[in-house]
Amino acid sequence: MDLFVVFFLITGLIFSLGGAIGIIRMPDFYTRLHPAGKLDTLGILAMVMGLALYNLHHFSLESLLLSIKMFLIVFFVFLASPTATHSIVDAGMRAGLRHWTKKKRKG
Amino acid sequence: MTVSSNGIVKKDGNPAIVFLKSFCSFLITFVLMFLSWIVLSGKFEPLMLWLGGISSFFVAYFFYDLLFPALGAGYLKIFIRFIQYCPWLIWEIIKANFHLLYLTFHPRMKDKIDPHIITFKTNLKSDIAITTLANAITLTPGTITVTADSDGVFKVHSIDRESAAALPGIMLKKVARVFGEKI
Amino acid sequence: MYWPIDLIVLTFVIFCAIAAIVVKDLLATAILFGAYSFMMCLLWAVMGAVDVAFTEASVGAGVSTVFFVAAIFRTSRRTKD
Amino acid sequence: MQTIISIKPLLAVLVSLFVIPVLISSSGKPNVRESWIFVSGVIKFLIIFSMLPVILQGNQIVLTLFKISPGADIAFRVDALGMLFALVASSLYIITSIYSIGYMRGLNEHGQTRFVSFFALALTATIGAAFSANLLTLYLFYELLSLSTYPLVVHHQDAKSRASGRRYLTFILGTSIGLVLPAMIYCYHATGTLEFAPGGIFSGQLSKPSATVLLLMFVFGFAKSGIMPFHSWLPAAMVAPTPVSALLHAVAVVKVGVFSIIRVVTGIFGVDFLLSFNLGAWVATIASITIVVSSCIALTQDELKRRLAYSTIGQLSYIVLGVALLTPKGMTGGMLHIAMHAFGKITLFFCAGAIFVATGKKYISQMVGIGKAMPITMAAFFMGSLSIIGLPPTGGFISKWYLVLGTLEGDHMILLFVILTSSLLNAAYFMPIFYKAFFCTKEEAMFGAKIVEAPMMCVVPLVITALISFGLFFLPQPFLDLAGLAAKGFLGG
Amino acid sequence: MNTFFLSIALGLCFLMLFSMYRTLFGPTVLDRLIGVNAIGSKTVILLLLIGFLYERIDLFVDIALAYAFLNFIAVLAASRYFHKRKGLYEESFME
Amino acid sequence: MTDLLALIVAKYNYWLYVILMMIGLYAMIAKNNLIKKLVGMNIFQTAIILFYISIGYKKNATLPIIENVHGTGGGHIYAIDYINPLPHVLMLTAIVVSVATFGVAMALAVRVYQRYKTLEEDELRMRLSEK
Amino acid sequence: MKFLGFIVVGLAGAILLYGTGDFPDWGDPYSPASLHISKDYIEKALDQTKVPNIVTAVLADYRGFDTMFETAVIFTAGLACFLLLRDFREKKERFYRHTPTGVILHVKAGKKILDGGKEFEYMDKDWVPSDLIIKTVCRILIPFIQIYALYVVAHGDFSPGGGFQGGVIFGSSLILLAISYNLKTLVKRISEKMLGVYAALGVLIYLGIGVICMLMGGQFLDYAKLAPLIPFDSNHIRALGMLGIEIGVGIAVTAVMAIIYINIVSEGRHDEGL
Amino acid sequence: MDNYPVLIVVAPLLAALLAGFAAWIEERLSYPIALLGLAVSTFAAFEVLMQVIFFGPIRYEMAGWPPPMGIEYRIDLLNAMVLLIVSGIAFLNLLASYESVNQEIGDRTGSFYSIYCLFVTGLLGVTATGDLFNLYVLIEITSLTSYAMVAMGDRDRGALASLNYVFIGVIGASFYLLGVGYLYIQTGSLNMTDVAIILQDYHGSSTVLTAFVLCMVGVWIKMAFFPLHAWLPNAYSYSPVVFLRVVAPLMTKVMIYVMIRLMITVFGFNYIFKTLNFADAVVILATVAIIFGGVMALAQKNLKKMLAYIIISEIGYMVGGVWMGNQLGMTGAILHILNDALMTFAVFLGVGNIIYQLKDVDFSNLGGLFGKMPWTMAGFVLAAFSIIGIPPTCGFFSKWYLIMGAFEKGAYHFAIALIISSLICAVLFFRVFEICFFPSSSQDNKQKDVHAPGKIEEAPVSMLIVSGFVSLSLIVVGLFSGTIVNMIILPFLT
Repeated sequence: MDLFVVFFLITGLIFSLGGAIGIIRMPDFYTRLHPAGKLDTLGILAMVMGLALYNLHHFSLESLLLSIKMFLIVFFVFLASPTATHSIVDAGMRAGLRHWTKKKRKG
Repeated sequence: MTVSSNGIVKKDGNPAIVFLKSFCSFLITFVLMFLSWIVLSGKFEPLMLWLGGISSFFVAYFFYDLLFPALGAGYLKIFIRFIQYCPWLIWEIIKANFHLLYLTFHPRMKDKIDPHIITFKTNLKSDIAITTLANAITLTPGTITVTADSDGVFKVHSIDRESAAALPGIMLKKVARVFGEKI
Repeated sequence: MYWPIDLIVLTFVIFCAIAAIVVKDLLATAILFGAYSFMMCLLWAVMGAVDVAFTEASVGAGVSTVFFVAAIFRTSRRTKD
Repeated sequence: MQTIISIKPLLAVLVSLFVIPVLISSSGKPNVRESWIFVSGVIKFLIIFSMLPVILQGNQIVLTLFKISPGADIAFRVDALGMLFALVASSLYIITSIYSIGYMRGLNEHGQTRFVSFFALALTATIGAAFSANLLTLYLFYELLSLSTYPLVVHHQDAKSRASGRRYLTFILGTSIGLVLPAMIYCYHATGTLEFAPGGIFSGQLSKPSATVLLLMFVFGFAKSGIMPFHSWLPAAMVAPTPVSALLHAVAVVKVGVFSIIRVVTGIFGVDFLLSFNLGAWVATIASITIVVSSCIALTQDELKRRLAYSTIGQLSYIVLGVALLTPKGMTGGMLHIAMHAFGKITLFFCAGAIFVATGKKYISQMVGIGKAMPITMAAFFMGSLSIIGLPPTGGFISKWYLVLGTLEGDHMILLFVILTSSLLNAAYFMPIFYKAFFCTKEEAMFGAKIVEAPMMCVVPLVITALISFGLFFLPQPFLDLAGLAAKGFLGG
Repeated sequence: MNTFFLSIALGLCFLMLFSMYRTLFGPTVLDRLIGVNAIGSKTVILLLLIGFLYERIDLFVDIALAYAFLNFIAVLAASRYFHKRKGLYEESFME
Repeated sequence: MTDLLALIVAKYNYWLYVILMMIGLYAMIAKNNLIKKLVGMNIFQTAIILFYISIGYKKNATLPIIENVHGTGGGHIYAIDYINPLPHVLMLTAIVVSVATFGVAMALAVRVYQRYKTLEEDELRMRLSEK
Repeated sequence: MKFLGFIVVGLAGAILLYGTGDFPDWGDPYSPASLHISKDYIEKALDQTKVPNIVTAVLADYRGFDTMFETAVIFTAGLACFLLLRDFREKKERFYRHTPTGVILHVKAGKKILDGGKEFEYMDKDWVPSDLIIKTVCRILIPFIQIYALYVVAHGDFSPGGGFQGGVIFGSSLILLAISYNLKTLVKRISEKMLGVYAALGVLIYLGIGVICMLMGGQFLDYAKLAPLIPFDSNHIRALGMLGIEIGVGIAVTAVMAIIYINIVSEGRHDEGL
Repeated sequence: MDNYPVLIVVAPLLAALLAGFAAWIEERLSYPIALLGLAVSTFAAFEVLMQVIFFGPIRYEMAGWPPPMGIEYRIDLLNAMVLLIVSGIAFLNLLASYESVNQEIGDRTGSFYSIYCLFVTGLLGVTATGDLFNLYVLIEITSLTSYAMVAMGDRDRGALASLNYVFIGVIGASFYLLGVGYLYIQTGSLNMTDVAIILQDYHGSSTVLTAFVLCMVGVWIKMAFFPLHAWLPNAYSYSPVVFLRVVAPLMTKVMIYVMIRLMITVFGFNYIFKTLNFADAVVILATVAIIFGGVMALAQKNLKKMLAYIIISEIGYMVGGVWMGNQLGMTGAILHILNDALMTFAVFLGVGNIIYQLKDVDFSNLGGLFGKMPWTMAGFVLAAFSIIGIPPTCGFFSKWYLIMGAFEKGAYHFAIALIISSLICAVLFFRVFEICFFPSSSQDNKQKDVHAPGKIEEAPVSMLIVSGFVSLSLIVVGLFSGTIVNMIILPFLT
C-alpha cells in the first residue's frame, strides 16, 4: 500500500517538476500555459490520490469520507484549472499579446 | 424555457409545468447539496444534519437555477455517460501529459514546438457540452481552448502540429455522445 | 521540526513582498500580493495556526485580491515606482 | 474687627450683569433701555452704600462662592480699600450713564445697545475686582474687564479703532496672561494660597532676586495701571467714545490696574516683606519715571483726549508711588488719590466729550476762544484741572498733601521733588488750554455765535462732578476715613 | 513516512521556486498570473502534506479546498481584468 | 557553530518579521503611488500577524483543536501538547480588521481617482497646488 | 521622502530588533506566553465549553466581546464603502443591447427603454460578452462553493473556520457570480437593500444573543444563561451559543464582502463591473 | 441594574445596527433611534459615574469569565468621567445636528447615523475596556468610521485627506498592536491589571522597553502628538461638520486617556519615571508641540484649519501634563481632558452653525457675522475665551494646574510655552472676532455683496440651544472645577 502511495507521490512530483521547468523554459506566454495548466493538474491528481490512499490506512467511515473530500479537491481542480487556463489565455488574446511562432524566430 | 445570458431563467409556457420543473430542479439541487454536506461534514449528529438540511435548502432555494437552469429528462443518463467518459478522458490526459513532459525536458525544445492557432466549428448546442469539450481540449495534448462561443465555434491554441491535427476528432464524438447531441 | 519549510516559505514571502512593492505595474502588484497571501497562508499552516491560515486563504488570496483588482479596474494600472 | 458673611457683594456685582439681557431685549426702545441702566446703577450704588457703615466700623464682609482649590477660591471680601474703590466707581457710573445718554444721542452713534451692555459688563467686572478676596478672583475680574472693554474701544469699527483695539488687547491681555498668570501660579505654588492677607502670604519662601522678579512681574503685569513702558494702550484707547474714556479709562479700568497693584503689594507681598528687602524703592522708582516722562509727553500732545490720557498715566503713578512709599501717610494719600483723581479726571473727560459733541473739535489748537462759546463746560474744566494739578480748593490737593507728607515721613526727598516737579508740569500742560479758551481776540476765536453748550444731559453730569471734586476739599471724610482705615490695615496697625 | 512527506514537501517548495521565478520576473502580468496559478496548485498539496505531518489531515483538507476555490476566483478576477481593459503597456520586452 | 545555528533557528522568525515589517513601512512612507502604499500597509499588518503567530508556536506540539472529543475522558489535556491558541484568536481579529481597512482604503482610492484621475502622490500634490 | 523613509524604517527596525533580544526562543514551550493564560485556555476550554476547537472557544466565548466588535468592524467597512462610493445619480447615457440580434441601442439620460424589454440587456461602454466556458463552469461551481461555505460556518466548533471564513467564502461565491456573469445579475439576485439588511442583521444576531444573555440575568454574552430558552442539549449550551454567533458573523461578512465588491467595482453605480 | 457598564457600549452599537436597518426600511426612523441609543448610553454612563464615585471601581466580566481569561471592563473614576464626557458630547452633538446632517449628507442620512453611532461605540469601548487587545479592536472601529466620515465632508479633497489618514492611522494602530505583542510575549496576558502585576518583575527587560515605546508611539500617532501630527489638520478640516464636532473634541482626548491608562495602569509610574528617564524629553517635545501648533495656527486662513492646529497645541498641553510625572501635572492633564473636550465641542458647535449658513469658513467670508448670528457667536466667544484660558471659563483652571505642575517639576519651559500658547490663542481668536464683530465699514460694503444682505440668518433653534447649553457649561464646569478635582481626579490619583 505504501508503495502505491510513494509511487503516486513521486509521479505527482515529477509531473509538477515538469510543470515548473516548463514554466521557466517555454518561450512565450501561451506555450507556458501548457505545462502550467496541464502538468500541474495531473500532478495534483496523482499526489492527492496518493495521499488519499495513505489516508485510508486506518479504514473507517470517517477516513473514507475524508478521502472522498480529497477527491472533491481533485474534482474541483479538474473543473477549475482548465477554466482558469482558458481565462488566462483569453485574457492574453484580448490584451493583444502576440504568440510566439517558429517562423518568426527563424526570421 | 430559455436562459438569458445573465443566468436568469425565463419562465415561459404553462405555469404549472414551469413550477414543476423548477421544483424538480430545486429538489435535485437540494439532494446534491445535502450529499455534499454529508461528505464535507462527516458528522451524523442530529444537529449537524439539521443544519445541513437547512443549509442545503437555503442554497437550493436561492440558487437552484444556477446548477440546473434547464431541466431536461436526460440528466441521469448524461451523468452515467459522463462517468463512463471520465476514465477515457483521464487516460487521454495522462497521455497528453507525457507528451508535454517530453517536450518540456527536450533539450532543443524550441525546435520541437510550433505554436499556432486553429479554428473549427462543431454542432454542439448546449452550453454544458461546449464547456465540457472546451475543458477537455484544454486538458489534453498540447492544446488550449482560447474561445468557444455558443454557436460551437472553437479557437484553439496548440503547441505543436500533431496535437492540432487530432482535433476535433474523437473527442468531439465522445462529448457529443455523452450529451446526446448530434455531431 | 518544520523549520526548513518555514524558512523557505518565509524567504518566499519576503521575495514576494519586495517584488510587490518594486514592480511597476499595479496589476502585477495585485497578483504578487495574491502570491504573498498564499505564502503567508502556507506559513500559518506550517506554524500550526490553522484558523489563521484558513482566514488568510479566504481573505488574502480570495477577497483581498479581488478587491484589489476591482480597484485597479476602476482606477489605473499606472505607477511610477 | 468682625467678619460678616453677606450676600451683598455678590448682589452688587451681579446687578449690572443681570440687567444686560433686559438691555438687549429692549434694544428697540432707547428710553426704556436707558432708564434700566439708570435704575441698575442706582441700585448698585445703594447696595454698596449700604455696606459703607459696616466697613467704616472696621469690619469686613466676606462671601465664598466656589471652592476651586484650597486658598484659591472664587470669593468676595469687602474691606476699606475695596469699598473706597467701589464707591467711587459706582457713583460715577450713575453720572456717566446720564452723560452717555446725552453723548451717544447727541452724536447719533450706532450700536448703542451693544455699547451699554458691555458698559454694564465692564462695571460688573470693576466692582467684582474691587471686592475680590484673593488674587484668583481679582485676576478673573481683571480679565473680564479687559475683554468687556475691548468692544467699547473698537466701537467705531474703522481701521483706526481696530488698530487701537488690537494694541489695547496686546498690552492688556499680553501682560496679564504673560506676566501676571505665571507670577500668580508661582505664588500659589510657593505658598499654597492666594488670599490677600494683611501681612502678605510670603513668609521666607522667597529669596530677594525671585521676590524682585515676582514683584516686577506683577507691577508690569497689571498694565492697566499705565506703568511705563506698558502704557501706550491708554492713549490709543482714546478712540473710544468719550463716556468710555471717561469712566473706564479715567476711573474703572486704569484704577483696577492700580488697585490690583495695591492689592498685590499689600496683600500678597506685605509691607514688612517689602521693607525687609527694600523692594518698595523699585516700584517707587518706576512710578516716578512714569510720572515725569508721561507729564512731559502730555505737554506735546495736541489732541485733547490724548493729553488727558497721558495726564492719567502720570496721575496713576502717583497712586502707585504713594503705596510704594510704604508709609501710613503715603499709602493714605495714594489711596485717596484714587477717589480724587477719579472725580477730577472724569470732569475733564466729560468736558472734552461735551466739546466734541457741541463742536466736533478734538484738537487743542482748534479750541481758541471756546471758553466764550461754552462757559459752563470750560469752568468745569478749570475746576477739574485744578484738582489734577493739586491746588486748593479741590480734592486733589488733599491727596497730594498726604503724598507729600508720606515722602517726608519716609525721608524720600527725591520723590518729593518728583511730585512737586510733576505738579508744575501738570500746570504747564493744562494752563495753555485755558489761555487759548478764554484769552483771545474776537478775530482769533474760531467759534461763531452758532456754537452753544452741549446738550443738557452732557452738561449736567460734568457740572456735578466738578462740584463734587470741589466739595471734596471740604468734606473728604468718607474717603479719607476709608483710605486711612485701609492703610492702617495694611500696615498691620 | 513522515520524513518522506517532509522531503516531498521540501521538493514541492523547491518546485515552487520555479513558479516563483515566473511570478517575480515574468515579463508580462499574465506570466505572473500563470506563476501564481501554479503556486496555488502546489500549495494545495503542500497544505495536505502539512496536514499529514501534523496528523490532522481532516482539518487541512478544509483549508486546501477553500484554497483551491479562492485561488480560482482570484485568477479569474485578474484575468477578467483583461477582458475589459485592453493593453499590456510597454512591458512586452519578451520577444 | 552549532550555537550560532541554534540562535538563528531560535530567533530567525522574529528577525524576518522585522524585515518584513520594514519593507511594509518603507513602502508606506516612501512610495509614490497610493495603491503601492496600501500594499505596504497590508504587508506591514501581515508582518505583525507573523510576529504574533510566531509567539504562539510551540515545538513538538499539535494544533489547538482537540482531537477525538469523545475519547478525552481517558486522558488529561496538557497545555504543552497544544499550540498556544490565544495569538491565533487575536490575529483572526487583526486580519478581519486589516481586510476591513483594506476595503475602505480601496474605496477611498477609487474616490481619489474619480476626482483627480491619478494616484501618484506628486501629481496629486501638483493638482492640489494648481487649485 | 525616500531618505526619510529609510531613516524611519531603520529606526523602527532597530527598536524592534532591540526588543527581540529578550524574547524567549521561537517555539519554546516554556515561554511566558505559553504558561500563563493560554495554559488555562487549553486545559479548560473543552470542559467548560464543550468545543474542541480551542481557537473557536476562545474567539467566540472567552473573548467573544472582541469578536463582536470585530464583526462591527466588518459592518463598519461595508457601511463606509456604501457611504463613500454609492452614487445614486443616473448616468448621462446608457447602452442597451438587444440580445437576439446584438443591436446596440443608445439611450439618452432620463429616457427609459420600453419596459417590456426583457430582451434588452443593459451594458456599459466597456461591456464584453461574458465568456461561455467560465460562465458554465462557475454556474456549476457556485452552489458547491456555497454549501461549502455554510459547512465552514457550521463546523467552526470542530475544525478550522467559522463564521468569518465561511462568510468570506460565501461572499466570494457571490463575487464569482458577478465576475462570471456580470454585476447586474448579482444585484438582481440579491438586492442592495437585502445586502444592507443582512449586514446589519448579522451583527444584530450576535448582539442580540449577548443582550438576551443579559436579560436572562447573566453577564453580557454569557451563553450559559441561554439554557432555559433551548429545550434540549443544555450540556452543549455554550457550543450552541457559539454556533449562533458564528451564523450571525457569517451573514454579516457575506453581505459586507458583496457590498464592498459591488461598490468598488462599479464606482457605486451598481451597473457594470469586472 | 448591574449591566450599566456594558450598556454604555452596547446601546450605541445596537442603535447603530437598528439605524442601519432603518436606513433601508424607513430612513426617518434612523435619527430617533440613534438619539435614543446615545441617550441610553449617556444615562448609563451617568449612573456608572455615580456608582463609581460612591462605591468605588466597578469590574464587569464579559461572558462571566474571570478577568485574565475573559475580557473585563474595569471602570474607575477616570474611566467613568471620560465615558460620561464621550457619551454626553456625542448625544448633545446628535441633538444639535439634525438639520446639519440633512444639509450636508443628503440622501443617505440613515447610514450616516449608523456610522456615527459606531464611532461613538468605538470611543466608549476604548474608554471602558480593561483589556489591551480589545482596546485595539475598538480603536480600529473608531478609525474606520473616521476614515469614512472624513472622506464624506469635502467631495473634492476629503478622500485624499482621508486616505492619508488611513496610512497614518494604520501605522499608529499597528505600532500599538506590536507593543501589545511585545507585552504579551513577556507576560503572557492581555488584561491590563494582570499585565501590570507581571511586569513588575521585568523592569529591566529590553522587550518591555520596546513595548512601551511602541505603545506610546502608536498612541501618539493616533492623537496627533507633535512630530506625528501631520494627518490631523487636513483630516479635520475636510470632514463634515457633524462629525468634526464629535471627532475634534473626543478622538484626541480618548487617546490621551489611553495614554494615561497605559502609563498608570499597565506600565506604572515607577517604571516610567524611575526606571526610564526620557520623561524630560517628552515634556520638551510637548513644549515644541504647543508652540508649533500655535505658530502654525497663526498662518492659517481658514477657521477649521486654525482650530485644527490649536487642537495640536492642546494635545501638547495634555501630554506634557501627564509626563510631568507629578500629581499636579496629572491633575491638570485629566482636568484638561474634560475641559478641552467641552471647549472644543463648544467652539466647533459655533463653527458648525456658521458653516450651516455660510458653507465656508475662510476668514474672508466671516465679516459682520455677529450682527447676523448673535447667539451663535456668543457661544463661540465663550468657547474661545475658554481656549485662551480666561477665568472663570474652564480652560483657565486646567491651565492653572498644568503650570503648577510644571513649576513643581521645574519644567519652566513648559510653563512658558503654555503662556505663549495662551497669548497666541488670544491673538488668533481676537483676529477672528475683529472680523466677525467689527467689520470695518469700508470693507463692509464689499462683503455685503458677497452674500446678499439678509440672506444669512441665525442657525436653527436646536443647534442654538445645544450651543448655548455647552457654552454655559464651560463656565459652570470652570466654577466647579474644584469639586471635580476633589471628587474625581484626586481620589483617582491617590
